[in-house]
Amino acid sequence: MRELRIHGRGGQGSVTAAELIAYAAFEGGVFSQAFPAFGVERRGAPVQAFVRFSDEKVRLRSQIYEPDYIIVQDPTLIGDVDVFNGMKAGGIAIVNTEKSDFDSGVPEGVKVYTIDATTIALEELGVPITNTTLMGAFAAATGEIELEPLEHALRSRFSGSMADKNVRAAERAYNLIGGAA
Amino acid sequence: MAEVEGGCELFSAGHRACGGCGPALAARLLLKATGKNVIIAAATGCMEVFSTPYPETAWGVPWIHSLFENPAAVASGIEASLKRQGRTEKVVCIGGDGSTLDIGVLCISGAFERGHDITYICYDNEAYMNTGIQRSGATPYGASTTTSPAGSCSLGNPRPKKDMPAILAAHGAPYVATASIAYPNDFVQKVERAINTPGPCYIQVHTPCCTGWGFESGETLNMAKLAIETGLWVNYEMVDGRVEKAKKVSRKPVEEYLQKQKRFRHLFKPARRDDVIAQIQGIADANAERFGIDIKRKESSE
Amino acid sequence: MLEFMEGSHAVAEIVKRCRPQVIAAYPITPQTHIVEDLAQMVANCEIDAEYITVESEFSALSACLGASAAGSRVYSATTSQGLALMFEVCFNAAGMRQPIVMTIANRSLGAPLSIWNDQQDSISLRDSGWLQFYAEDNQETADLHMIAYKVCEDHDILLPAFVCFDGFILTHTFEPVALPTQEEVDAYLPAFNPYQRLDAENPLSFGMYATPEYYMEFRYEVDQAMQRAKQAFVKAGREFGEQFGRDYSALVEGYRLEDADTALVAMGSICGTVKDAIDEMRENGRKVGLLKIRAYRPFPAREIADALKGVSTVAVLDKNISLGNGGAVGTEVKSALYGSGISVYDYIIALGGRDVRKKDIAAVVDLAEKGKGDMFYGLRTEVL
Amino acid sequence: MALRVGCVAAPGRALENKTGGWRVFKPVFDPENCTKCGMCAMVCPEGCVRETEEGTFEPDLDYCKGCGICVEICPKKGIRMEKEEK
Repeated sequence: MRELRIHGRGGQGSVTAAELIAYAAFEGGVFSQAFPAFGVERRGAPVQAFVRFSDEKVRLRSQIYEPDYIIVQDPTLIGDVDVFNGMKAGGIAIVNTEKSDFDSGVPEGVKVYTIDATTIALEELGVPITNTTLMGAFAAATGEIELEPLEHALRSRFSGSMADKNVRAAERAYNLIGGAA
Repeated sequence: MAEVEGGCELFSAGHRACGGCGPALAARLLLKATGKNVIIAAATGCMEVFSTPYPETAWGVPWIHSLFENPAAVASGIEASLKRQGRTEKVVCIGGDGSTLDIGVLCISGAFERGHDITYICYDNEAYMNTGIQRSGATPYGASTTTSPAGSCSLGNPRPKKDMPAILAAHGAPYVATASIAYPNDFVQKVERAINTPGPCYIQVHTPCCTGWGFESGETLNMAKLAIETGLWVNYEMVDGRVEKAKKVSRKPVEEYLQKQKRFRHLFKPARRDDVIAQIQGIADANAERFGIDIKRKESSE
Repeated sequence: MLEFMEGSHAVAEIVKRCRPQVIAAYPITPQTHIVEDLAQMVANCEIDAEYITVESEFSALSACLGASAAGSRVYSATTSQGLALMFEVCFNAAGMRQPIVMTIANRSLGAPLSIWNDQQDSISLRDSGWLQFYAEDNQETADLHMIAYKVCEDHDILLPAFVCFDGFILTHTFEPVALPTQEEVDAYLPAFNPYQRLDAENPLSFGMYATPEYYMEFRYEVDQAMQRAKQAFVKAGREFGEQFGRDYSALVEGYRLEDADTALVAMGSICGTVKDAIDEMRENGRKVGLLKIRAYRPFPAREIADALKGVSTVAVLDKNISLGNGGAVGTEVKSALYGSGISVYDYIIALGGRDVRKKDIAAVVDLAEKGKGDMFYGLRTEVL
Repeated sequence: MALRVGCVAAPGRALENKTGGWRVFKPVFDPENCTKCGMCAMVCPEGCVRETEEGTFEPDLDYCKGCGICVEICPKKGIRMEKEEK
């Protein structure tokens, strides 16, 4: 079983990211499970959301303490929250930041992918909502989900031009990170 | 008169109400107005207790009692169910003043705000009688009850009656009325109007209680009449929140009404409490003013 | 066919297919997605139902009582403080033998106020006469709703039921669920056929009061119906298995219990974490098993005793506390095992949303095997 | 008689509870003095004032509690209360 922990702030769509990543994984033939860190997601407050991927039915109900992957949606979180807590060697971190040489606090043996998802989101969606962009980055960086089921998941939540924009943002991130993977 | 086969009424004899019970008469009159095609949702209270000791129910129509507070919520469910089944029974709640004005307000307000097609009948005997005459929100100013007793430093109930008809009219109820068992046909007609008016309707019927108020059992209807003739009870109808057809009277002083009831005896013995009697007269005068019930001397002499 | 959805949505979908005629809903975290989904279904004419937006939980269940007595299948959902507000109506509905099915999105009871999960709310109503079923995951939650309606509406039973699933941990978790189609649900759960109803053509008085001459007999009748519900559940659970391939013909369910020395006993979603922990412990040679209680009322005492025969130590995980007397389930399991010689220990765990990890389960097993129990597990002593 | 499920009962058995024994005074109706207005029957809380063949009215003494409401309502004062010999 592999585990993803998403770090964001209330209102940034971290919970939706978890749901759609898990849905894409399910569409790709994997048993998956997504749940928020239950509590009061107030706008701006640090929140977490979790995804599990497994080849058999996921039974475990606890939160995620030793993630294989993390997504950090908001670089300002790094100061407040120990986003890398519990990560092991071989883990993959996707961090939304313009600083390509980002390395502060990264544990030994964890591979970091940085992406300026905020800029991509502004260009594609017109709003700095980075969750769908980072999904594309996650797909390319980890291979847990493919682009086609990700698109299917996005179209299950958004429709019309909104869907097209989000799919484009995810694809841009996928290709950007794919190049580096 | 809707009669059930075998001559027994829809509200049958053999119930356990005290002799001369106002609410028992209200129950009989209610079913005369509704006939058989009705479902009654009742609150805990005197009427429920004196009419349904298992297995001897006095109700000849479908009747359900759940709790003290929830007839209006139960009725909401019944109305929704009947609508879904395409059935035509009228849904009528019945509760005493304690259930209606105090503990059941939450459920009634919800049901009225949601606009269910139900009629709520409150039999107002002005205190919690089943439990032994404790004060309710409908107990009149100055009346002595076991929880608002007169005493050396108490004039009895320190608060005036809560104006429930106005509260429910403010919910947008299409038809709200007050009635009295002193005018049985008027009460029956108002019930007929209410059950045939779509939406939530409310009737508060004055049902004096000989045991609780302290008067002779035969005087129940006289007492109800006197309440109206003194202006302490006004019979009126409110259609879409506006008062119509308030019953006009040539008013008598409240003292005629008060002195006949033990619950007001402390206003006369050991010493007269003219100050409190005046306050009660003031309440009657305010009612008369608000509802315009006074027949002008000249008018009444023609 | 597996679909991927949130637990609350799975409940709304299965409730829709159970064809309730009247739904009374009052919102309370973490149940809200259920009643919101149902409202949308009603608004899109996906369900032929009246949706009453009551002003309180007290009225939610009162409205269900009225609609059920008038002859409709009904539904509501609540939790925690809302269920507490329904306390009086719960006892009333069971005594009046109304087959109401209500989802409980389990959540702790204040004070202190907590929106997070434990099972204090439904367990605190164990004396009310409501059947109580607890689901381990969202699949079982959905399935138990169909089974609950079938058992409740059985004319030999005629009792209301809670279908309990853990607030947030299941209500807000997305995972694969297989939902029967409308035709399949209709085949399993026929249209509502009330035993008796409010009807002008056949007037009856419901909810009369009982003098001392009758009261005890009525309570005995409710208890007899509760006892009969054990077999009714097993039968309905077997029929469900035959039609859908997921068997529920047991009030309790063992996991790797056959050769276990130590057994954990638990209800609800914690069982998933316990199973993973057991697999790890088994890999380290420790013979540990789990007995999951699916039906908490009627309490399956005999079934528990039979299932735990070969075990020497039992650790009961109680996500509740009967203040002044330890965990409710622990107390009842001890009474079920009275005279068996088995050492039974009770652990108050995961109250108010505190997370439970596999290592916590292993730690409880260690404690039990050392004879240390009847305690709170995982207290943050630094805050005491 | 087996209990009905859920404390439910069909109507009719209230009549088994004859409340006539409650009264101290009983009403005596004077048919000569009756205008057949029926008010006594209308306002009797027990609903036990019945119409006779002649169209006048009389109380069903199995149920009459002797409250006296009919006495007060009768427009012709055609009803009087009489001590009940027990």
